[in-house]
Amino acid sequence: MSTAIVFGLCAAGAAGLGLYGLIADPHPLRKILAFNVLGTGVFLLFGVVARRGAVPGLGADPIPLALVITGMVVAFSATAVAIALLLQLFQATGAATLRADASADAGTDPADT
Amino acid sequence: MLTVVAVTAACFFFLAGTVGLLRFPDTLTRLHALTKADNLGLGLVVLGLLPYAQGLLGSLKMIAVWLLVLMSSAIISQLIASVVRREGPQA
Amino acid sequence: MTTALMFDVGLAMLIVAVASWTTAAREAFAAVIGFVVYGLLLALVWVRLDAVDVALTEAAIGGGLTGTLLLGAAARLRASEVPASERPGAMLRFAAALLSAAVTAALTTAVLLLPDDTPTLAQPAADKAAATGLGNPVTNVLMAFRAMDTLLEKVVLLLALVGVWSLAVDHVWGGRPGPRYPVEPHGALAFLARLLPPVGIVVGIYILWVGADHPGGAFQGGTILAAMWVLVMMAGLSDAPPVGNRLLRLALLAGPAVFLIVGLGGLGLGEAFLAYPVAYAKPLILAIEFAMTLTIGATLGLLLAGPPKRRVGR
Amino acid sequence: MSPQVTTLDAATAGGFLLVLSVVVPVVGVLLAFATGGRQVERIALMIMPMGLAIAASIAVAKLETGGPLAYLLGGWAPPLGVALRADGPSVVMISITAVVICAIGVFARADFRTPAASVEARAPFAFWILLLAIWGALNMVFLGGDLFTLYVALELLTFSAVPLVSLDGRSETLQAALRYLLFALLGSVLYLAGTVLLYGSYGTLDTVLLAGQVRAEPPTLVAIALMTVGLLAKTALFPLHLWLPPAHAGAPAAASAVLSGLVVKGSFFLVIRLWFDVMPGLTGYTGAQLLAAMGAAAILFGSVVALRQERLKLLVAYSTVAQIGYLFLMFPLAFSPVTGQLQSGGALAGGILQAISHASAKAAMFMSAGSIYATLGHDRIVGLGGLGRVLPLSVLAFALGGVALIGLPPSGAYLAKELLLQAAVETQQWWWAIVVQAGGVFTSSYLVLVLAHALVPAEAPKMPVRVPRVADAAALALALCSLLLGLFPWEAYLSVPHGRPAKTIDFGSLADALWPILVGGVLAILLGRWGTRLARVPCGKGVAAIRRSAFILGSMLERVDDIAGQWTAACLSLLVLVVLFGAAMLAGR
Repeated sequence: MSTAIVFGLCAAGAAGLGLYGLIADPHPLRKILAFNVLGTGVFLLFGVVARRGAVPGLGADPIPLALVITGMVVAFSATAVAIALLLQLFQATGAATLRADASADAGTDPADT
Repeated sequence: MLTVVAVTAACFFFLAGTVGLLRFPDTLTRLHALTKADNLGLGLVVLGLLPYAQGLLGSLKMIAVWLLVLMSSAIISQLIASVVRREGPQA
Repeated sequence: MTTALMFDVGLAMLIVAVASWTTAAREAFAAVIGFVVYGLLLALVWVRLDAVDVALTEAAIGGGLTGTLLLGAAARLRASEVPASERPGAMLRFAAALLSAAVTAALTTAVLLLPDDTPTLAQPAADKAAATGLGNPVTNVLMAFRAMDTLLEKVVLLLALVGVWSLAVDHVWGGRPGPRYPVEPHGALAFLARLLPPVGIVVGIYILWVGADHPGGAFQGGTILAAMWVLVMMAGLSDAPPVGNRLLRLALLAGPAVFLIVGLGGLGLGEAFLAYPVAYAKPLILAIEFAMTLTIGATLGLLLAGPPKRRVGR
Repeated sequence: MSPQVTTLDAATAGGFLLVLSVVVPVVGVLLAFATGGRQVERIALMIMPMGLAIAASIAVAKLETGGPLAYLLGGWAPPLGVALRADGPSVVMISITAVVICAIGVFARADFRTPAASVEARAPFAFWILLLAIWGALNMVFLGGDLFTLYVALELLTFSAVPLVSLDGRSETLQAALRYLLFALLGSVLYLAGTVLLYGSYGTLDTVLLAGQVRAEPPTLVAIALMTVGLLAKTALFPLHLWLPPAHAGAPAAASAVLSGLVVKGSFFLVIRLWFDVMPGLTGYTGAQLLAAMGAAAILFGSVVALRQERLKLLVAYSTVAQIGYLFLMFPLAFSPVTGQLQSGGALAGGILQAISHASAKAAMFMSAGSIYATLGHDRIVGLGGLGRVLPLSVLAFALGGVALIGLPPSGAYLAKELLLQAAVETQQWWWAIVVQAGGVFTSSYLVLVLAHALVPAEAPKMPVRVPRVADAAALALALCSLLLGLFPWEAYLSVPHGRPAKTIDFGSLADALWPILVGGVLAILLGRWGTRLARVPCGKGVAAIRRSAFILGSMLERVDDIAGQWTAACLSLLVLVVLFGAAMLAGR
């Protein structure tokens, strides 16, 4: 047992929980939240790999850490876009759902509605 | 020695604050428990760790952290309390 | 088992518990609060993994920005109920749990079976650090070895903003994002919004500055600047700028633009795209980071504010 | 794709062109964002010829160098740094991307013009910036030599594509965009999880370095399974296609053309990178068969559901689902049982050719569908009567695009089909030969369906809007490009046997080419929605029974497709696929 292994298990667990939420929770906001939990789990794996790659003088391999920082920024951008879409959808329809019923009308021309 | 005493005392305050948060009946009393205990707790942690700070700058930074937390927690409590007063104590 | 390891195990268990609670919580609001706690605990994990740079980023993003975004959304979506018919049935949920557990198991196995003589680039990265003169190895990777990722990431951030803006209604295009917050001149929030920003701006720039040699950097600093800006906007002390504002556009571009110019300069001077001349590496990188901090602060603030909603001049 | 490993620590001549192909569109994005207003369109249209010239120069440089082009960003060699590399397939993809983007640019000028009265308008501002960003991101995807840089490029691609879907702000498109974004994010997280496992195992993410080191160990296999499925989710391979039809059908015409023609090719190309270049020996026989089986299912479901659509844009979108499936048929055909590896031979060349044919033809078809929609004010297929006289150019572009995709000589799809069939014979996998032929037949069936409606004489429909001729010309040019792709000398870029396209069009090959159209016509009659038109045609009892059973079969397939299109079901199939791919590779170890 080492720090890296403990947090490696923790990361895998968090990723699984996020995955479950993303699949099973019907509310899009909760899906976005679950995506973030899933994402942090995966990011944590980078930390674990970095920690395993420590050398004398450096507590962790800096490459995966840099990748994580980039990844976090990308994930945040994704969250911001998703939330904006969701709020706009709610404003337009009064409901926040991903259910496909409405999508059958995609491509509907405004002329016949 | 100072460190051990201060940090132990801090732990006690944090614990008390958390118990208060969980056990008190409404928002205002919970707020009371949390802010009092945490401000004091964090102050004691800072006090306890001061001997280990790297030079004067390091200790100043730690004290600055404490002051910032004091300020923000005071104002946030104000905000929460004012919301409670406006909307009535529901939770 | 040492004390440190016991702490790690406790922390890991706490994190999984908070994550479960966040997933299971009935109310969206509670789930978001759980997520913020989760983010702050993760920042602790990153410290334990000797990754203070990432810890700062995680605290700023996971606990701070994402939390703020989600909280705002949860508050506005309070009225939205998902009909019970949309909740997947018990069988489907069981299948989802089973398959998620399978993925967790696969990841766990993979992590446990990673080779013992861990491959690492820490040594080469440390050896080549002299080329930039920076003491923070993570900044070195972000700004030199893998500068392309960082440049693209800044473009991603800009495109995310274009995406958010593109959701506006046509006739308010060019207007100000978000609602106009009412001012309470003697309110506690307004007091905080007057008191904190000077301190925050100093701290933000300090974090950017030390990022060259110590944990910190453009993103972490920029996040603090963004937080200060959002605070001032929410207290109603200043309004969000109209998205058509030319100066604002330039601020949103400064980071990637300076980065690109320096990069193309490297190409023009015969070295390579994104190569820095050794003598000027550190000042060039700091210049890029300074521009990026400004851009990040502005972009993040506007991402939180949302698409334009109000026409200018009303 | 190139078995010879290039020297890692040196850039080749012309390598800076690779940088330019990514940087120039990005510079365009920044300039357009800064200046705003009317300039946005002008900047985009200025960048386009430059990008086209860069793509052409890369193609020439590749021809002169012979081997792959390479560039080291910042002068840092992998594994520490990031390299850009261009082999044959990437050069081909970059070139077609440049051509299609430019055609879309010409087409979109009418739709995304800043109105004279306003300083800056929302839709044009967003569209031109997003279009340039997509271009830069795609070039990066085709050139990137590092799996994490590729991840960032893929995210840039997604973030530029999603807002295009909801550009007109209708609530259905908002929902489609959100669904697209969330599913794509799930895919990219899985991809990211794979990269971290690979880095943890080998200490590098460089594709060439990895190719030399990968071993069939559990972490690596888990990584490939996660990354493959993540990329498939972004490519919308059946059954992971839930987001594609509403998104592609709901977007404005020019945006649909980019999304369907180009954006899905980005993640598709990364699957090729991963399977052919990084770990050709690890994916194994079963994995390749599984991939192609999904492709076959996509062809069946996508085509049948396409035939049952009432609207032209949805029909075209569902046909994209089918043709994405077709792209994956090459994987088992490239598998060599002798070496146990995927070989970069004729099958790969066929797959790439099919991808670029689809990119140009499908973009042309979406553009003409857009013109039809704009002119008629609707796109109901049964209401297309008389269109042949009103919009001859749009209908012609649609027809030529369709003909190019069916695989009539000398189209690129024809050459692709020949190569795939030949590979099927060589590797003795006759079942994939049947599926390849079926793909062509289904494509012709919906072409017949649409043309039969459009060419029927009817009173001329009213035309509220007139589409500018130049827009139709752009669509027609793309369709022609796809139709003539087979004549291009591909040998320098892809492993196409010499002299293949020179085959003369004799009587036999014409018959070869025509029978799919006939069978397709029969399928269209059996499975299509004809409104009342066909019901009036008298027919015998046996024929009626066949038609009824075909109808029942069609509605059953549509029902299954509906279920697969639910969020939970799609996510579950995604995870099942992760498990299946993992198990297939573990078993084949």
